[in-house]
Amino acid sequence: MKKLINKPEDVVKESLAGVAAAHADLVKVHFDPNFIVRADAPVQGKVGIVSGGGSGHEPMHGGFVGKGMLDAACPGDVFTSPTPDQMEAATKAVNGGAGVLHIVKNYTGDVMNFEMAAELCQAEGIEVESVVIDDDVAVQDSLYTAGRRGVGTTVLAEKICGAAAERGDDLKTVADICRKVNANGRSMGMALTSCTVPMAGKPTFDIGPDEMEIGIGIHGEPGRERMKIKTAKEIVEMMGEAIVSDLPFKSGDQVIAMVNGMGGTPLIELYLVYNELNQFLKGKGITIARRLVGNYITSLEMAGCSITLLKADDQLLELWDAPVHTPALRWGV
Amino acid sequence: MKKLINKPEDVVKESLAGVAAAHADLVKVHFDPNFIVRADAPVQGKVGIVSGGGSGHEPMHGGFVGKGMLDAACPGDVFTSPTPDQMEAATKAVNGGAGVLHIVKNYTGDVMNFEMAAELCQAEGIEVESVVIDDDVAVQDSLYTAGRRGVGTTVLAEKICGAAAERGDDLKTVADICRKVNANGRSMGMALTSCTVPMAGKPTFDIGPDEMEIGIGIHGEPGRERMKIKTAKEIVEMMGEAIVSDLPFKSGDQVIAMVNGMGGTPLIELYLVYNELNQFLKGKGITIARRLVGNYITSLEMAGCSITLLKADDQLLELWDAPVHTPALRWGV
Amino acid sequence: MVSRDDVLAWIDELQKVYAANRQYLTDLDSAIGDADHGINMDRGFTTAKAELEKTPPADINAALKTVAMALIRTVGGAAGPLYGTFFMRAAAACANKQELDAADVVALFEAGLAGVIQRGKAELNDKTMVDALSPALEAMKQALQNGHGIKEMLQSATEAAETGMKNTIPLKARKGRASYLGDRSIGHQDPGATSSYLMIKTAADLWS
Amino acid sequence: MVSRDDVLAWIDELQKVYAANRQYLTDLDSAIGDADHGINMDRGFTTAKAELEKTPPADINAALKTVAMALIRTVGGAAGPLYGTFFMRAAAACANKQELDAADVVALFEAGLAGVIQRGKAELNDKTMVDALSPALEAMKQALQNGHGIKEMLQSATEAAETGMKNTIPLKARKGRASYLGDRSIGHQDPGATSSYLMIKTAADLWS
Ligand SMILES: Nc1ncnc2c1ncn2[C@@H]1O[C@H](COP(=O)(O)OP(=O)(O)O)[C@@H](O)[C@H]1O
Ligand SMILES: Nc1ncnc2c1ncn2[C@@H]1O[C@H](COP(=O)(O)OP(=O)(O)O)[C@@H](O)[C@H]1O
Ligand SMILES: [Mg+2]
Ligand SMILES: [Mg+2]
Ligand SMILES: [Mg+2]
Ligand SMILES: [Mg+2]
Repeated sequence: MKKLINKPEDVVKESLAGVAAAHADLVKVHFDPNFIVRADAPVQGKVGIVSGGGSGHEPMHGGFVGKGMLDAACPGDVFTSPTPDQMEAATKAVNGGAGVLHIVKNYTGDVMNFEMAAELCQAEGIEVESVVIDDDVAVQDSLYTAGRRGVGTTVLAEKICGAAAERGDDLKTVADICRKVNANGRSMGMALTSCTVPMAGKPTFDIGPDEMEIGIGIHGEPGRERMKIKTAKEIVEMMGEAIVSDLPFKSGDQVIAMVNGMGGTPLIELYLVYNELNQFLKGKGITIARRLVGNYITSLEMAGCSITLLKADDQLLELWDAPVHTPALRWGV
Repeated sequence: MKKLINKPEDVVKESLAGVAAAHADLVKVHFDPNFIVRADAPVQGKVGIVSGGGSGHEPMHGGFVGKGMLDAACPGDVFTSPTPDQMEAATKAVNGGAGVLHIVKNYTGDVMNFEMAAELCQAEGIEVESVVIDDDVAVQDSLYTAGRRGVGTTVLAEKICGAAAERGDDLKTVADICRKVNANGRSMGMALTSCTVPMAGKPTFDIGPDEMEIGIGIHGEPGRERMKIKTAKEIVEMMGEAIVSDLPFKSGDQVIAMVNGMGGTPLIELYLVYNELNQFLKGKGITIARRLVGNYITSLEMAGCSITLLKADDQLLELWDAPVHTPALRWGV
Repeated sequence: MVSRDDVLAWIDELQKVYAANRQYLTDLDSAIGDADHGINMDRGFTTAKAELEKTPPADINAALKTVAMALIRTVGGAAGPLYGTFFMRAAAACANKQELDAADVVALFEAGLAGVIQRGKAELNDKTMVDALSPALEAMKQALQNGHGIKEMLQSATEAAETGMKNTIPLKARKGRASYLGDRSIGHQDPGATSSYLMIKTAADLWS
Repeated sequence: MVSRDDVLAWIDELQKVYAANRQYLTDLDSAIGDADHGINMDRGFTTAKAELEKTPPADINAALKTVAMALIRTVGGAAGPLYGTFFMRAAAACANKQELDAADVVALFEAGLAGVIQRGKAELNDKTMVDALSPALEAMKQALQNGHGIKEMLQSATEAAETGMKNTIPLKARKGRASYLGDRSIGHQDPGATSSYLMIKTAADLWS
């Protein structure tokens, strides 16, 4: 394992210390329990937004804490759900009296830990709503299973809900907007290489020098299919078809598109993928109204990318365009 | 070779097409010869700033084109200097009558090609000044050699000179500020893995599973020393000492610091490195006044990082804080 | 009868059992999950034990509550809330009891399992810890009805849990991380069912 | 005498020579540079030849200028500006000449080399193309003084270039990419010196 770290067990703590030192103007980092809050939290009268999940997906979520996006993020160990005490403390820290929204990615651990935290907070009189994001079309959805994983749409939901909260929407409205984003967002990912969890010390999965994994999760969970590597064009068509046909997105739709790097893929390739996606969607009569190209929800140093499309109406676009000022996303400020 | 590409020979062109599609509000991309200009170029009466170099270092330079930074960037093939016709066309496209500054990284090829372009432009009556950035302390400096390589300080110089030009400084002043940045900036890099140039198809160098290369260049050129991998703390101390002792930076100095990823290293590690750097500099009495943590000047998918320190006075900090609006760097707008 | 000290001995022993089975449970989880179940259980019970030593609990209820909070705070993932809820509900079932008779022990497990099911919404044969806990509870109830003592009761529960654990092997997972694997989850023993089996077996070894 | 057609034949042949030596020059560059010199030269002369075919040049000056512009536009790196400048200056030295005699050929190479030195600021023994070009020019001048014809003159130039090229092997690079290697550049033949030797040898094979 080759990493720029000291001891594997200290990675999360020391990285958080780096975030604290680098972004003292934007965020405060609390240790034991670990969470990151806006420097000006709690904002009185504003709905608070808390998210969180395992570490190793940076900049998500800590990089999205700040004005116009998250009020707090709870980082767990690498690829491990945070615990209810973190979420409870974070929720209390950001509660400005208007209630708190928990944005949760659909993994059994995340869902149950957030659920316990919500119960603890509600027991103390804080109004909490939870929205679970489950946008990964690579996973078969079913009432009888854990359902789809929460991936790229989470980033878009955090931005959009953050804007809604910032302009003063109430808890129910912000939660409804979050559900709307989840209902209209779809993602799929692929990997060229594995990642290595620091504590594990070896790659999560083996993959041949000419293979790729399509439909992979953000923790290196196996995907839909292992196959021989293809061209960027073919990969985009494969993932694009799966995404577009699922909602389905239709000719005439406007979308917010994200071409997201898994951590180890350089920007020159992500822009090349964006070019293919743009062509592909044009061919379907779908217009990219806004976009993100870069590393936003990663799997440590995994090489690969994911594509997220969110069908967007004027309401969502207006919220998307609203000012945001976080370590990883900034505009209008 | 595993990459998200179509044909190796089309990587630069197709990636540029992606940039054009993604950032039409900020930049225009010209093909044959290839260059990227601000959407509103030429800005009348403003000094134009042109940079460029081989591709594979994204977001540098194309990601830094926009208000408050570069007027144009000329991307060569991967790790290959662009040619004078690109620079000439870019220089003409951004000349608003106040002359054009060429910011050149010190590689023989880049220097000579920019020199020829400057001669061509001057022959047509455009005032051109050139500043060569040579900040890599890993390379022994000498009058009798090609001198030090230009690396991380280039990013800071482009930001700061862009701000100077934007506020209306004249060509000589902007060029002098660029020289001042170069004189006060020092960098050093290290790699855990090699990168693979698409046209070459195989890694640029071999490196053992427990080795790292200290003092590496941004094209995978060998560095000062190949050694067994160390902790982040030891690596930062090694690179930090080399940088600090070179200028030298002294107790009481304020710096702009950049912890830069080489492309394949995840953000969680870069923040951990930033934490170590912050501790290290504190121990020397040096204060980090501003910072960047992320991928800014990369070597394709190489894993590793570089550290850049720029001794900053009020003038440089004011220019640093000025608004910038480019695909990769944005604040104040 | 099960005293406060018996409960403490159980937690003490569970810490040793999960430390000893850390690698085994993690290997099971690496086949169909994310290779951390043993690490998680070890961490959780090491903390639980340390907390109990730091602040000795007044009674069984306090002991189980301390365990619950330790698991909730330090285990994370799926197992943290599930076992945390198990012990939280178990604690509530023992409120104001200085000692537990056989019926109280059944009540403890019944409340715990109800919590797990409410939290995780798993049904029998979803390939989870419920597949070990649920048959164990049935066996306890049967034994209680048959007038067996705590020892025998827990022994038949252990046998039922072991059978339930082994029965997870051919199942296709429908809950938790393993469910993403679909058919590829078939042929592997569920790590959570295994840790649940160990929990019951350890009680059977100690209590009488 | 060297005619316009002789010059065109030279470029034509150079294209073949660099195509044939593409891998060889690239391998030399991979030892102490970035493994592209053969690719660069091949690309440059393929373009030069194509441009000359597309727009046949009026005279020697025009032919060399076309080559210069093709190299400048398509070679990039260090070799592009250096060889580009070589041909640009060579073209200027041939202005208004329909044919070149021995002295004109010397003047062509002298102007070209001066351009390379002005552009690259390399001195003898810096381990660059100058180490092949400079002794070749000296040999030409000597041969001219001795009253030799173009053929013999270029033959001694070729020998001198070859010796100069081989002499780069023990040198430590002080210019270009190879200089970053310091002592590790010792023991390898310079790729640019090699392409320069090929350039002169090809002229010697064709011109008389
Ligand atoms: N919804 C659920 N209900 C009951 N048990 C579950 C559920 N989801 C997962 N489990 C149990 O949790 C175990 C995995 O625990 P662990 O590895 O610690 O958590 P994670 O999967 O978050 O890494 C599984 O083997 C299974 O027995
Ligand atoms: N300053 C210089 N003066 C003369 N020749 C040089 C100089 N720098 C480099 N060269 C020549 O250029 C050759 C390398 O050319 P090439 O590989 O095409 O360019 P690059 O090094 O930019 O990849 C070297 O072998 C050397 O002969
Ligand atoms: Mg886990
Ligand atoms: Mg697990
Ligand atoms: Mg080269
Ligand atoms: Mg080159």
